[in-house]
Amino acid sequence: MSTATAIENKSPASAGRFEPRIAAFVCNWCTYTGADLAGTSRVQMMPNVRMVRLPCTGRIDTAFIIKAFERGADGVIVSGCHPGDCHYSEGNYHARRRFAMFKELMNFMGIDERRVTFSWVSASEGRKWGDVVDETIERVRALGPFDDYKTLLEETP
Amino acid sequence: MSHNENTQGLLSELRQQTGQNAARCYQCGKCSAGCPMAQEMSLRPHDIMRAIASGHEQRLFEGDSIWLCLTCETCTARCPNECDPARVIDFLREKALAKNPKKAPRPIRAFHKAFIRQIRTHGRVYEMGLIADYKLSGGALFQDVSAAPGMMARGKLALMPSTIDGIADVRRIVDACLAKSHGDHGEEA
Amino acid sequence: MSRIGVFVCHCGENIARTVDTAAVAQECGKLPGVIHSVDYKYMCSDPGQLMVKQAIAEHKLTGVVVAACSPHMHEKTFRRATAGAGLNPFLCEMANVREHCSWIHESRTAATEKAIDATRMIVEKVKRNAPLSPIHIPVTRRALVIGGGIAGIQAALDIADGGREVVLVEKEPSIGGHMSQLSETFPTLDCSQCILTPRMVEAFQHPRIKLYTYSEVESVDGYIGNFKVTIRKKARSVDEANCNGCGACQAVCPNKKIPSEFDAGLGKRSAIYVPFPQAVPNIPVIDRERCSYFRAKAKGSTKVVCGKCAEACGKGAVHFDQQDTLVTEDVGAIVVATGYRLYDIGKDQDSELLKGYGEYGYGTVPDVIDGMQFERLASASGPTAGKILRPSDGKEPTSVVFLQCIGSRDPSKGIEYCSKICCMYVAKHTMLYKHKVHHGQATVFYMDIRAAGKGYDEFTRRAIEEDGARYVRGRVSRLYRDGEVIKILGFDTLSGEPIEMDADMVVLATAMRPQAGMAELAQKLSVSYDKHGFINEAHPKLRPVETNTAGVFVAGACQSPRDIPDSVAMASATASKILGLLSNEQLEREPTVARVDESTCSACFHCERVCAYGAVEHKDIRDRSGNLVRVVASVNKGVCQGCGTCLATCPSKSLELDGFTDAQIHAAIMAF
Amino acid sequence: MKIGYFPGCSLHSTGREFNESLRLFAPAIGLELEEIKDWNCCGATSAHATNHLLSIALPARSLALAEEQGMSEVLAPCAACYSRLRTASVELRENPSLQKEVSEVLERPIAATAEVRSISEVLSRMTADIRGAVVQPLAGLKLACYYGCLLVRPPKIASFEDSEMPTSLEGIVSACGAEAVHWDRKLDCCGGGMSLSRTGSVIRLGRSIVSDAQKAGAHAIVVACPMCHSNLDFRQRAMLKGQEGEVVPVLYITQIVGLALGLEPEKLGLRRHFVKTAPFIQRITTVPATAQEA
Ligand SMILES: Cc1cc2nc3c(=O)[nH]c(=O)nc-3n(C[C@H](O)[C@H](O)[C@H](O)COP(=O)(O)OP(=O)(O)OC[C@H]3O[C@@H](n4cnc5c(N)ncnc54)[C@H](O)[C@@H]3O)c2cc1C
Ligand SMILES: Cc1cc2nc3c(=O)[nH]c(=O)nc-3n(C[C@H](O)[C@H](O)[C@H](O)COP(=O)(O)OP(=O)(O)OC[C@H]3O[C@@H](n4cnc5c(N)ncnc54)[C@H](O)[C@@H]3O)c2cc1C
Ligand code: SF4
Ligand code: SF4
Ligand code: SF4
Ligand code: SF4
Ligand code: SF4
Ligand code: SF4
Ligand code: SF4
Ligand code: SF4
Repeated sequence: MSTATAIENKSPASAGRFEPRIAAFVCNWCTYTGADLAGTSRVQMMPNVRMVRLPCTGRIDTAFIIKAFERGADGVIVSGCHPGDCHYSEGNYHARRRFAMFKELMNFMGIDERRVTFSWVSASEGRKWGDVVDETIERVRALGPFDDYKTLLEETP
Repeated sequence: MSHNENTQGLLSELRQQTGQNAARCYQCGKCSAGCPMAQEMSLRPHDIMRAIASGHEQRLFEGDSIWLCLTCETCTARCPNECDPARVIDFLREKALAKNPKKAPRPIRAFHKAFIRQIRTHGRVYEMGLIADYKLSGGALFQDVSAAPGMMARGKLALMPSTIDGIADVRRIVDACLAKSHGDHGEEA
Repeated sequence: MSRIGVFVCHCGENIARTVDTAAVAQECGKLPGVIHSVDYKYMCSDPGQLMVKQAIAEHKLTGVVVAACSPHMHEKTFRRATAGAGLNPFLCEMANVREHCSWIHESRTAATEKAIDATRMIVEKVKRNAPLSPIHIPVTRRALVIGGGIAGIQAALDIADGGREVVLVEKEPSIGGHMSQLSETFPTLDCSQCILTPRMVEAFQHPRIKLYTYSEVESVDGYIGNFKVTIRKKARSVDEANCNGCGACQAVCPNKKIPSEFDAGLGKRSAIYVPFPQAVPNIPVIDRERCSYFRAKAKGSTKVVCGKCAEACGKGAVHFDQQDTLVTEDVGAIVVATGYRLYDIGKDQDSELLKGYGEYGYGTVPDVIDGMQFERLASASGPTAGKILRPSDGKEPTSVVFLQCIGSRDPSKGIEYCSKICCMYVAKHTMLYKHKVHHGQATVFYMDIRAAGKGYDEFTRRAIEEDGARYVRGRVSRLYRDGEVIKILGFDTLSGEPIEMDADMVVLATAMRPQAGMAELAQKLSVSYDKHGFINEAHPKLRPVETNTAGVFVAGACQSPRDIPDSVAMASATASKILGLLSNEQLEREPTVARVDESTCSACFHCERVCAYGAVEHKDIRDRSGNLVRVVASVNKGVCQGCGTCLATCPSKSLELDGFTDAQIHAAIMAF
Repeated sequence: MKIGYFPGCSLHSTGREFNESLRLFAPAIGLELEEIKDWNCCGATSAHATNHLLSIALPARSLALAEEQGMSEVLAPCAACYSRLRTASVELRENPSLQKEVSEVLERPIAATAEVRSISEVLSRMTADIRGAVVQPLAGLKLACYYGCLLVRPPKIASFEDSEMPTSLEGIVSACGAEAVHWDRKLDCCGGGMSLSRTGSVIRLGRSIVSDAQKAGAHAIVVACPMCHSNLDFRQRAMLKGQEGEVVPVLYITQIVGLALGLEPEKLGLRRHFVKTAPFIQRITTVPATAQEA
């Protein structure tokens, strides 16, 4: 399956409103566990998110985010432990610095930085996870589909 | 006094204008312990910080406490918690003048007024003129009058005020600043 | 070619109610590489696990994906089942279709679609999983304790009593720490020496405790289970093996006017000295800075000056030419128990921020002393034999003023924290004073009385209610010497009255600060410390005695201000953690660790800088004849915690994290 | 050393001997004073007790002039002027939006580049020059150096020396050969700003200061502020009413230096004081010259 057809297939459901596809990169210890808690507490949220579990936000290479966009994501969530609470003591701190630089890169590439949500969700914040998910989806929905990559692919023979 | 007063009004106004956070004060009393005027004030520096933090705005402007501060900065220098009561009191005085100038103690108000009028007139202050002006508007007319001859005898009081070249400059500055704070200590008196 | 098995769970109704599990199994069955895909009511039940095992055997599976609950719930279960069927357990992973899907969505179509996506992503990842095996690290079953205060002594004794050897390193000539200086201790007023001395002796005599006094940790290499520690034994100038502690040397030493550290400067000692009579070991040391012999030598004199101690020593134990020696010890775990020092209001401070208190005379007024000096005055073994006498003229003070929170809770000095113990010891001091000087008046200037602990508040109340201590709520603005007395300018914020009073003596309850040199020690151990220099615990609630470096633990006041009961409790907790650790001959760890591709590593060492655990090492690459070709990064598997921060930082993509490789994650993203 | 000079209003009237004595000895120690042309009043307590913006804008005008006239340092001998000028300069540097606002009010640019210095700072930097120029060492004289408030407080503004244990005046005094006594009230406020409006308080505050100087055996109190001077000098009679002890003359630090440099008391303005200075002058001249050499 070529990338282009993949994008075609993943395009917004035709039924009415645009349903964005969101990739979430989360750390194992805080946000993933927080999302588990959302489940056990039956916190309802919109189903547009697909999750990738990583040991720590420190592991999140910005290439992952670009890859997700390339693969047809309309938005991305990156979430880990609160500052100072990192399971690995400093990983999220390095991650934060990296993402600050990444935002500049996004602006440079012309990707609207509102497509990426950086948040902190601890293992006890199930409710907050639901909010982050819903807010991101609504925001990205308002921004419309992300098709810069598609155009890019169409332009390059 | 009601304890339902909104504590945010004055507190946040103070913070905006001076960067001072009265809620930071932990009421240790070190400021009042060193304040040379504490024994004459009904609200000591730490009381003033407290009154702001708890929103007792009225109490602050009732007595003459804020007018008794000498701005000696002892409180500020020694506060363990990086508060600046001297600056807070300045802020309150400015606010009091803007709100209701009549509330300020007459002699003190008269003195400040006379002083600023001197600046506005000459660009500098001449004691003779200042004393005369102050005594005329302040009330305590005869107190200290005995000093003038002594001062003059020692050549300490210039009789003739001279005025600086840039007086127009200074007048404009004084007027502009007073207009910004709506104080009453300008021309009208 | 991969042969993946997919197992979709209903969880009774929990998943199946919202997710069409049959559809998930069917869709996933179509994925390339998936050769077996089924759904079942309870995957974690015995029959469920059996299904997995049988499928592995029957279909020769190379990977297992269980689409069920959270991996935090049952990953271990299914990995065990996988291993049971002879497949490497790390080739099994879970897709979370319960917590992250069926429980949080209502729409069946959307939930089913999401479950398929989630499973597909894990399938793609598992195709690229490699067999891994847990990491086993051998353990040296001994421990090092740094600091011989009450915390260090307690930890050492507990570990040694638990059957493991302990190396105890103390920088001073004797163990005992601050507790040995105290008179009586709150909240029970029992004699400090009486409870401490037996413990010191016990530590000294314990067959499994190896004591290095007058020694410091020079360097630390290695990692949990395998530390190699170099210890500098400073030259005592006295042969420990020969000396019998008779004290003859001290008696003849002509330099007897040296302020005694133990007596907080209030007593005197000689140049060759034992810090205090109950010292352990009872072996003197020569203070080379103060000894005439060494001073003459330092000045370049060739003449032998003094040497009286050596002459007096019947055992020939004084060795002027002794040198520092370095010894190494192998240990599996380390305890930091270096304790505290007190803030000193003197003008010389180690940071600009700490300067201040000119309003209290910077400690230039002789009758303004600190809490530790009061302890020495009140101590039966102290310079005044337990009489409260003021330093300037030896008179008994009839009015003593105590100032609390000096340096503490003082953000303008950069110390925001409360030192936690001073409220208690000030109350103790007022009692001791009252018990010794019946007609004396104790006055305490305080901001709050912090006395949380069993019997603590009762204790401070007793000082006020029974022993007549006058408590005034307010800080003092200024104090100065006025002839015979000290003038105090304070304010009673409760009555609203300014207070001007005279005192014969003033006691400052100064802040507890970490020991000097904590940053250097912490760096040697690669543990983190807060901005004040207190060692950081790994987690304030769940891992209070561990540090962020595996195998390094913390106890006592070096972690934050604490009193003796807390220090001892912490030390015992540390000891039990260490005994647990040392009960194994080997440690087993998840194999999620980083790995360097040496062929592409450009030796920039960005990875080293970001690694919070110091897991990245420099490795020399040599050719066949042993010449150094280049240096590359290398990850120590024993130390690496698998956070992956180094990977994301490596500019040449030379690092991989087992279990979360770039290839695995990219595959998951591409299946998105 | 050449330095910009802001004499301030008082130094032309009540504090004229402060100005005169400084100008008189300055050349002898190589201090060149360049007065800011057309400076204006700093606004003193009155401006800043009532209008913060005015309290910055008034000194800012003089500082802007100093900048225009190419001065990098400005000496403001009056402690009150020093405080106002330095506060303005610190606040303007720290707060760009204030700088903009003030610059608009002034209608001239202000960068606040000129460093404002106090007399104690400038002279204590020159103690070697003073010591070299002394011809009449003040041996045997005991002086109580009085700082009051604004020379050392608040620490953020008067950052030159320790606000609780300043030593600059003592250093200058001992360069002149005199002895600085140890006393307790050198940092207490004399009530300066309320001299006219609340005399009673000022007398109370001054009394404790003068009494403490008496108790310490000081032959004179040394000040560096015209407000402190007029309070402690002019009102001393009222302060000591019903008290025991001799009056204590109050001298400017510049007068002390002038005396040590052998200048005439008359020219240094010692006659202008309310508390008689004659007995004090007597002490200097009676110290035998040979004793001074030792
Ligand atoms: C005035 C005062 C009164 C007190 N009264 C009481 C009381 O009544 N009751 C009570 O419960 N608590 C009291 N305390 C608190 C008590 O002193 C501490 O809780 C206790 O001493 C902490 O023990 P520790 O072992 O953690 O630290 P410490 O006693 O400080 O011991 C640390 C040891 O480590 C050594 N060390 C430091 N750095 C190194 C290094 N780099 N290498 C090797 N060795 C090193 C030190 O030399 C010292 O021997 C009082 C404290 C003070 C200041
Ligand atoms: C309102 C409130 C807020 C708090 N907030 C914080 C906070 O923010 N941070 C913090 O650090 N601490 C907080 N605490 C304190 C915290 O709750 C306690 O420190 C902690 O729960 C103590 O744990 P425990 O295991 O000792 O006791 P408990 O939590 O009381 O557990 C004791 C257990 O033993 C069981 N049990 C009792 N008797 C028997 C018996 N005879 N046989 C068998 N089982 C028995 C009980 O059922 C219970 O499960 C708070 C406390 C309160 C009241
Ligand atoms: S000294 Fe500071 S903290 Fe203490 S009462 Fe005064 S303003 Fe508040
Ligand atoms: S500045 Fe005012 S409030 Fe502060 S100590 Fe001085 S007189 Fe008191
Ligand atoms: S494996 Fe998980 S989802 Fe399946 S039955 Fe067990 S608990 Fe439920
Ligand atoms: S005299 Fe010798 S044996 Fe006795 S204490 Fe001194 S060194 Fe030890
Ligand atoms: S050599 Fe002399 S001074 Fe030195 S320790 Fe021995 S006796 Fe004391
Ligand atoms: S324990 Fe008491 S005296 Fe010590 S810092 Fe805390 S509040 Fe202050
Ligand atoms: S960051 Fe990468 S290239 Fe640099 S030293 Fe580490 S492994 Fe090698
Ligand atoms: S994965 Fe984390 S702990 Fe391991 S070497 Fe890399 S940065 Fe250090």
